[in-house]
Amino acid sequence: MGGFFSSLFSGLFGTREMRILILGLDGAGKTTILYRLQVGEVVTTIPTIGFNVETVTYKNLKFQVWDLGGQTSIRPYWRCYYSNTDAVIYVVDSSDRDRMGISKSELVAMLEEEELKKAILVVFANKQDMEQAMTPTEVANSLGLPALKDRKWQIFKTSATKGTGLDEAMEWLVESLKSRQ
Amino acid sequence: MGGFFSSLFSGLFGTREMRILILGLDGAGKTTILYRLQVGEVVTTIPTIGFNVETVTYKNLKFQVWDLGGQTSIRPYWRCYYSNTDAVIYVVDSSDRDRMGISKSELVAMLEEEELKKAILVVFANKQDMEQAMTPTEVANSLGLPALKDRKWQIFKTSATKGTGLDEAMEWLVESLKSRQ
Amino acid sequence: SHYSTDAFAEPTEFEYLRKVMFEYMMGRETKTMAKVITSMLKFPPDQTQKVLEREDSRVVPWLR
Amino acid sequence: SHYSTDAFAEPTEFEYLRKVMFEYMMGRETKTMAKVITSMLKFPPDQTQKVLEREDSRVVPWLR
Ligand SMILES: Nc1nc2c(ncn2[C@@H]2O[C@H](COP(=O)(O)OP(=O)(O)OP(=O)(O)O)[C@@H](O)[C@H]2O)c(=O)[nH]1
Ligand SMILES: Nc1nc2c(ncn2[C@@H]2O[C@H](COP(=O)(O)OP(=O)(O)OP(=O)(O)O)[C@@H](O)[C@H]2O)c(=O)[nH]1
Ligand SMILES: [Mg+2]
Ligand SMILES: [Mg+2]
Repeated sequence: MGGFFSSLFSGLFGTREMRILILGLDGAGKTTILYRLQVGEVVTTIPTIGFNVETVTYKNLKFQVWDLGGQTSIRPYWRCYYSNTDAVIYVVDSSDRDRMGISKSELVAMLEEEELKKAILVVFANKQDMEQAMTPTEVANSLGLPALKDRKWQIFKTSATKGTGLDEAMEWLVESLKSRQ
Repeated sequence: MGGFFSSLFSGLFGTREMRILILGLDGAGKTTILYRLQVGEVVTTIPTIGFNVETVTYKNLKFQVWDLGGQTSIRPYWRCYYSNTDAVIYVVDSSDRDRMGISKSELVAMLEEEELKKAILVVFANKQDMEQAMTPTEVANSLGLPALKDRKWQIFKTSATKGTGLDEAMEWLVESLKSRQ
Repeated sequence: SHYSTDAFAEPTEFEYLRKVMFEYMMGRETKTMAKVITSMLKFPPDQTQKVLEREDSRVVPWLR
Repeated sequence: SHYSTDAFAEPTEFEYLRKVMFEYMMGRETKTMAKVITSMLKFPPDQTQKVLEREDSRVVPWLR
């Protein structure tokens, strides 16, 4: 699917719903972010064993946003959701220095997948409200972002609970998606 | 379903396909019997992890015959198949004296199920070709058949591998099903 | 959805589920297969009911 | 059908499968759910292919 006809279709009949995945290790803040984006509030979360999928409207664009559980044993199934994905929001707990390496490996494995070749990457250096949080630059370096090739990406510092940084990040994502079309 | 309209329906448009379950402990000979009935031959079997379902035609009657795996861990799921069952062929390895008690408990539990209330019961005292085989009367007593109430039942001695006894048993089953309608 | 989390004690059950699942996904005897699946995966009663009701109305949705 | 018989190492996987299975059975995002299910239950490649092909043609059979 996609390509010429779907562009034509969306041109004629309004904009196609974009597909966005929120990925990252367990506890990074993915579910908190999803509902911040959707309802503008901090919801109480439990670890996601499965997924949440919601329609998020932002600047007149409709997104189908998938938030996948990040626990070790279910991470291997992320790949089942990659098809037709326009962008990945990769969430990192900036205060979780010990697992920055694991977070990197998962990111690297993900970006190697053919189905995500054209997907835009936005990294949320989340939990910036915490004292021991790494800076976005530190996070970017730990994840090896500067070395990425053939990938449109950006990193933002966020705090999903305080609600800071999310707007800037979504702004950038929307513009990138628009200019890509 | 069933009742007046289905009788009318089958009366007008031919006979409804009967649903028969073949149950019994693992290794009793269920799969061997299913294919004996269907193709008239002894097939090489492996333990059934799942089920086999075949259409068997006998005396112009069509049966949908289900042979369910009998291993301990999957026996609890037999009950998922009970709905709309016209008859149960319960197969016993007549030489397996040690497990006659287990075979009885499974039979008793099965017959207690509401969905099988009207199902006809045919017991195959199978593996009669083996030296240490119990007689049909011994098997019937071990299973507590004489004490059954409100149940049309019969026991037959069979050897699925030699092909003996199956015809008599099916003959009785067909007549019972016909007279029940 | 936090109902029961007991995994399977035996590989036989795993293989059995795969077999039943395949038949279900291929559209064969789906009502019966649905009963086995909801039972093996220990669906909570409300979910089991929803799934079986949907099976009963399987022919209908395509006419809507 | 004797492919792999490893059961799940973790209850999380069991619960995850139940969730995905429920969505599949309720007809939601079935193609994606089918990918997860065939992957979790370690369907052999030929069965996976059959299932996914069937998903692709899901709209068609009801028109036949
Ligand atoms: N301090 C702080 N806590 C946060 C922030 N974002 C999320 N949390 C908390 O982190 C915990 C985990 O958040 P979730 O959104 O459930 O994490 P998740 O990534 O969905 O985790 P899984 O579902 O297991 O993959 C919760 O207690 C959140 O309230 C943040 O920016 N700052
Ligand atoms: N001697 C003898 N062997 C038999 C007879 N019927 C079946 N067998 C053998 O018993 C073994 C088990 O038979 P199956 O038909 O696979 O048993 P089953 O009841 O389907 O077992 P599960 O699928 O595990 O539930 C095979 O080796 C058969 O050849 C019989 O009448 N006599
Ligand atoms: Mg979550
Ligand atoms: Mg068998």
